[in-house]
Amino acid sequence: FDPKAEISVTQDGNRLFEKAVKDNIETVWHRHEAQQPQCGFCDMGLSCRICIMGPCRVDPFGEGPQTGVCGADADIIVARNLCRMIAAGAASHSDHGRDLVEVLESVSKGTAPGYKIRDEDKLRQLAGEYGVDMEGKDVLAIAGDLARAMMEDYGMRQKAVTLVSRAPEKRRELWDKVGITPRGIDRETSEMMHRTHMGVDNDWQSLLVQGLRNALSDGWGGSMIATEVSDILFGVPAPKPTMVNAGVLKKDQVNIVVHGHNPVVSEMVSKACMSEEMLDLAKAKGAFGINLAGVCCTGNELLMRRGIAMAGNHLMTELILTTGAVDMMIVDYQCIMPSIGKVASCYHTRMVSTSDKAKFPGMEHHEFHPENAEKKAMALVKTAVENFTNRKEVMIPVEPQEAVGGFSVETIIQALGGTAEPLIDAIKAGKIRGAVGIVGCNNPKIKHDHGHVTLTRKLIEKDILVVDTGCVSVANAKAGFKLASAADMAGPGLKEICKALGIPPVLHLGSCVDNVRILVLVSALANALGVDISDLPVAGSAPEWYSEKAVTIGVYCVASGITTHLGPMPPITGSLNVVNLLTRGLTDVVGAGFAVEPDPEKAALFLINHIEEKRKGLGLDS
Amino acid sequence: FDPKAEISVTQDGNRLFEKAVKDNIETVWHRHEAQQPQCGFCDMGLSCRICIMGPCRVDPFGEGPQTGVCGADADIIVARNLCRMIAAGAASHSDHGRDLVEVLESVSKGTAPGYKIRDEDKLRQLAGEYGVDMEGKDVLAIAGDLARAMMEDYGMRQKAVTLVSRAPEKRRELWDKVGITPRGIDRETSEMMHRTHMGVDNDWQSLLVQGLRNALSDGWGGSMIATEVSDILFGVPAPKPTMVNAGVLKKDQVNIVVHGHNPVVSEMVSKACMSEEMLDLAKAKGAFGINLAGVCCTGNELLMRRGIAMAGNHLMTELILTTGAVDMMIVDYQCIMPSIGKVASCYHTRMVSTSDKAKFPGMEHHEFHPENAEKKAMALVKTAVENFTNRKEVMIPVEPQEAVGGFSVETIIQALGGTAEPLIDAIKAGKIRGAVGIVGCNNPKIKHDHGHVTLTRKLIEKDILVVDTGCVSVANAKAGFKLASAADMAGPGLKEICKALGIPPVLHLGSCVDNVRILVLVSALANALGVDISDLPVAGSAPEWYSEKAVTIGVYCVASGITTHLGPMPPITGSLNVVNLLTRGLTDVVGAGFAVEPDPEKAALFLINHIEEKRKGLGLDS
Amino acid sequence: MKQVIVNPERCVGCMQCMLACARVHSRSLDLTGAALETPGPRSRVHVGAGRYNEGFPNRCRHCDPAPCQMACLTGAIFRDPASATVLINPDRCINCASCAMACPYGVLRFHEDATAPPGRAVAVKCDNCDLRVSQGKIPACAEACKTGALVYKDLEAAMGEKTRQVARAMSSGEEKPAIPETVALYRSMKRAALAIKNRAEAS
Ligand code: SF4
Ligand code: SF4
Ligand code: FES
Ligand code: FES
Ligand SMILES: [Fe+2]
Ligand SMILES: [Fe+2]
Repeated sequence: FDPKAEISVTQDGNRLFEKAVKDNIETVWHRHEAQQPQCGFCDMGLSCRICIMGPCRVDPFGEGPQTGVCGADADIIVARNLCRMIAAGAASHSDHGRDLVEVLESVSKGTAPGYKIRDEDKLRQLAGEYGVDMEGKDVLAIAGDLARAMMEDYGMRQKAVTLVSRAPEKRRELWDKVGITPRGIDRETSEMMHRTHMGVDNDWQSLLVQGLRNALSDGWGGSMIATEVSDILFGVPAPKPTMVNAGVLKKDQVNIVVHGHNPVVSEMVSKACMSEEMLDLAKAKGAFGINLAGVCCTGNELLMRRGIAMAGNHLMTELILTTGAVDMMIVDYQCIMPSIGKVASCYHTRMVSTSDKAKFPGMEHHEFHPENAEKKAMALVKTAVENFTNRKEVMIPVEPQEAVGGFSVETIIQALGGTAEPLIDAIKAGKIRGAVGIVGCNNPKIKHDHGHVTLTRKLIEKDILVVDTGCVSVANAKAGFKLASAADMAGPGLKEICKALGIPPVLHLGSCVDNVRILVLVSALANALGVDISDLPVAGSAPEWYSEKAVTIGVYCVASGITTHLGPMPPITGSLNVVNLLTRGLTDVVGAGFAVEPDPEKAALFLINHIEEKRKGLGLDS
Repeated sequence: FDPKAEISVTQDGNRLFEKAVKDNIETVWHRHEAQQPQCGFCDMGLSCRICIMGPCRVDPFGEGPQTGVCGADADIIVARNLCRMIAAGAASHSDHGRDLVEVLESVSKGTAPGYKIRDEDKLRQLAGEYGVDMEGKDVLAIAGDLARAMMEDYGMRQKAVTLVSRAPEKRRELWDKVGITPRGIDRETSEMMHRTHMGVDNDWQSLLVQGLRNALSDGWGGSMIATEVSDILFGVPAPKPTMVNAGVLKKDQVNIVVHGHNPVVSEMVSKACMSEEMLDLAKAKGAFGINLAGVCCTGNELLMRRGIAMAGNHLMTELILTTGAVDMMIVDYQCIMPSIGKVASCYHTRMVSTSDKAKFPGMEHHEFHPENAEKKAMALVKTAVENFTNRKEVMIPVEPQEAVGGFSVETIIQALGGTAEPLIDAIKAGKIRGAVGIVGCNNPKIKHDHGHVTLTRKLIEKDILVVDTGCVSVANAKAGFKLASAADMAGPGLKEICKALGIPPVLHLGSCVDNVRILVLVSALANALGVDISDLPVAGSAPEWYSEKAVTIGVYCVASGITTHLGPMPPITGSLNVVNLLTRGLTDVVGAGFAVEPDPEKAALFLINHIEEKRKGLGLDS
Repeated sequence: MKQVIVNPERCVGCMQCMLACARVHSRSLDLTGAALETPGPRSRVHVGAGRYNEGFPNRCRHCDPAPCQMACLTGAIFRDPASATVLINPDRCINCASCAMACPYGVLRFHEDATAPPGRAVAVKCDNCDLRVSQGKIPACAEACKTGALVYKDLEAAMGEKTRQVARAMSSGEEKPAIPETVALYRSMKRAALAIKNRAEAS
């Protein structure tokens, strides 16, 4: 690899990649190169390993076998593979939500020292939605009852997961009609896995319909629970200034980086970093302080609620380590490349895994549980501080970039003056043409952050408000889109509104599970307008997605009525039927569909056009 | 394909294969041939499609890529793939159990006409185990409470699924120590899917440990519930004579074949077949009666409880149709090759799918639900009878073979005179050296039924009692092992016991979910001897397995302490670490392990040796 | 000069060389696009199954003298002097299959092709990816093959390497087995299946 290869649109990315190559570090780009060309059968979704009469594959050129040993054809094989991706994505988010529900229950029992109910209003609101009897009960008792009510959403005793009640009535009726109202969170995943077993569902359409239901069980179930309980335990996010990019690491401070998705761990680490004891120890070790930074979504969770800096997104996780400035990286789960232990071994960095569900090569394992998390966090931070003196050469490639994060639906409404009315008025008046949620990951198939930044720029120029989550939010913050002054990059209408409200044209809504904030927001808009979500001038986009979770998010967005653009093609091109259903046919079923377009410039045109169409449909510009 | 190719050790198999080739029917053997050579990466477990940074594969020769794009190495990739097979298998059985629990609840509410509580004793026993308060409640109320208690096993509110209480205490302690006591049925599947997402669990050992827990959530959870509720609703099986092989189809009767796994459908069909109205109609159409036969496990369920004949097992499902004698095939789910609709289209056979979870190409869909099942069954049987007159050429290749089936643990104990004592005495005395459960499917990689029949013969010759389920039970019945007179094929000790009790040396325990009867039986034996399951002179074997469900069954057997032989190699040879753990390392963890041996003769030697070793361990022959 | 060398003992039967070959002989050069073309591009390399269903990549050896060339009455088959590749001029091919009968490897196929006059089946075979090679790339099959069953190497060097391997395998005390244990295990399972099948058939 040429050390000067521009693997990223970001300066820190390219500079650290250069350093990595010089330091002889194998990165994700190296491994991606080594895999080329990737298996075409697998890439087109045409290989099947569901049973051991196989493995089987269908020849896309029509010459070789057209069915697996069981008789499954390309449509069935592609659909089953895609559905299993949905199942895995839904399971991941939902299992993350499960951990939060368990912490909530532990808090109610007093067995989770360090955790507490931080937002009583939200607790009561949720308890209300779950029909918890609050009469004469104290906060902890309510929390316990809520936790147990949420647990029922994971089970099989309900007709529907509770929070579908938040969706507009028309949407819920549509779900009932199509038969995709999600019943239980784990249940839909199990049924999806069952249906994709050999000899169960062999109708590609009915498989995909269950795929929709499974994804909805995530969006309106597991993920929504994850976000809401996080808000209860750690606070509802509110806008606050922060810093982003590799420059947030400090030469003269102890740098601890949290990586993963679950705030249950990172919140305790954050607390420990602020303790007098640790700060004193840091000083004693010659450091000016303890600098906590995040990568990936657990970073987003901290940024949203505490303004903690973000060092990078998915593809930056290896590169961040090559600064030599990370004294400890603490990981929980999801999107943690198993390579990073090896990368860290070339530097002084201590690598620590914390979840009972996730261990990694080359990491020490210190398991966090609600009862011991507070203590564990202190012990880890201590080790990190002590590691400061082991630093060797350090290279901080850039100065940090300022940004504002922390927009929850609550605070957006608050910024608007307490109601969604001004936003709706701005949309009606055409000053804001619509909104796009840009979400998802990085993928070495696309130049790092190129898709995110290009698409975002094009959209705000056309007066389209952008909200983002996950790895996109870091890309956009690094690009400078998240300052109030970035309003100048927006079209005249959006600029006017942003200036009036003092907000940037790109709003950070949080982590990947926080995509549910988008669902809540669009539901509020749809309800205010008396229409369905699919009538709104809004869209979703995942320009650089890579993960199964992203598939599930895309599917629950579409099933909720939000047309969604994907940058990379999912592994479905082996079946034109599946491609056509997802890109066209679904519109007749759920009023929204997918568009796949690797080029962000073209994607921008598609999304702008989509929004203008929806405006027309609502008669907004007539 | 040569029409004379001996694809089976059975006469009906070979004769019908010849007919199929002449009729220009594409069979599973044709498709298997067309897939050769199968992808070695996939076959060795070395390909990964978990995210779209990939697809990736590891070069087993060590020269090409050794990790995926994320950095996952061969061990991680192999372990993740295997774990997803376990998850799918567990989900399948457990989702089947879920359907039964829902019928049980419907019965309690009076909304499932045609279904009833057929075994009150078993209902009360289960209710007791689930801690249901029965005081002053009628049967239906108890059934409702039991159903709801079972639903909690699917959820996340429990520390352990209820029926682990049936395992010997030592086993439960071991599970707790290793951390594999299953908590919730769907939960473990979800967590398994989560852990195998990119960037979650990247420790091949910890992945496999969760694989054990996931499998136990099936064996002691979903599958056990499926079997027990089936017994409650349809009766506890008792030995009865039956007939097997393609010869059970009748030239002069309406032949209806049920295929799949769930007795919820087939029991109603069976009822309808016996109705006066339908029998009269059949006569009117010129048929001498209505002949219901089964293939695959739903057939086993009917055989166990009603002595209904079995036409064949997995690889016979296509061939049975080529007789031209099947007036209707009614399928529910699992192991139903999507090819059979096409096969049937060459004959007059009507193909009907019945489950809301499973549709198939070339089948009419008539959805069964508890409320309408009785009526639907009548309507379908009527159509089948009317189809009798559309028959063209019919070929019944062989005369049927007699057999005895229907051994539940309850009736085995009863056959022994009410206690397990005589069995234990026979084992102690060495007349019966031990017992092997032979289970699982067919696989075109192995000559049809060769593995099952060869292994069974070798074992009974050595005085080892064989119990079987699923597709094995059909193979063994066809081979004539299931007649009291088959005692003559057994060694002297086993022969003596069989003659004394009037039972065959090979006992049919039921369908694939009924493998839990083996767990219950060995638990009873272990408890009676005051030892753990892993101390017993017993073993498991799946000589011709093909499905993910079979993987899960194998894993829960091993995790329960039953050393298990597999005929075909699972897709794990890409990782010697995984192979070694499963075949050797696990013994230190759970006291049992896997042995892979495609050759049934060698497998017999291994199993005999294993049993003799266990006898030595118990000091039985000293 | 470099050429594609076949190491059949390394083939795992993944058929990814076939997809790669068909792709680079398409007009769109993109797999999904290629699958939608008419006539559909087809692979010039053919993976077959051995006795125990192991893979075998069957590729034109560009023999010299080439039996196919000698059998071709119309002179459609010729050798490119620069690359030594045996090529077919589709305009001259009369679809008589003489070449196929002469080819000891059976790598000739007859079908419509993007390079041939439309609507007419012609003889098609490996062209050594001469176009790609002239662009500084390596033949598509060798690029796709991750196990080293198809490698693009100098023949001299490859044979030298092979000699060393054989020599090492023959001498005792060799520390590293010629075939990794994983592959040996995998293959032993496939062989066992064949042995049992044969025995079951005999009985
Ligand atoms: S499920 Fe069908 S296509 Fe998939 S591996 Fe099995 S036989 Fe092949
Ligand atoms: S999870 Fe890793 S090994 Fe699997 S496809 Fe993704 S990058 Fe490749
Ligand atoms: S790697 Fe086996 S089919 Fe793709
Ligand atoms: S194939 Fe399903 S039980 Fe045998
Ligand atoms: Fe994320
Ligand atoms: Fe079965």
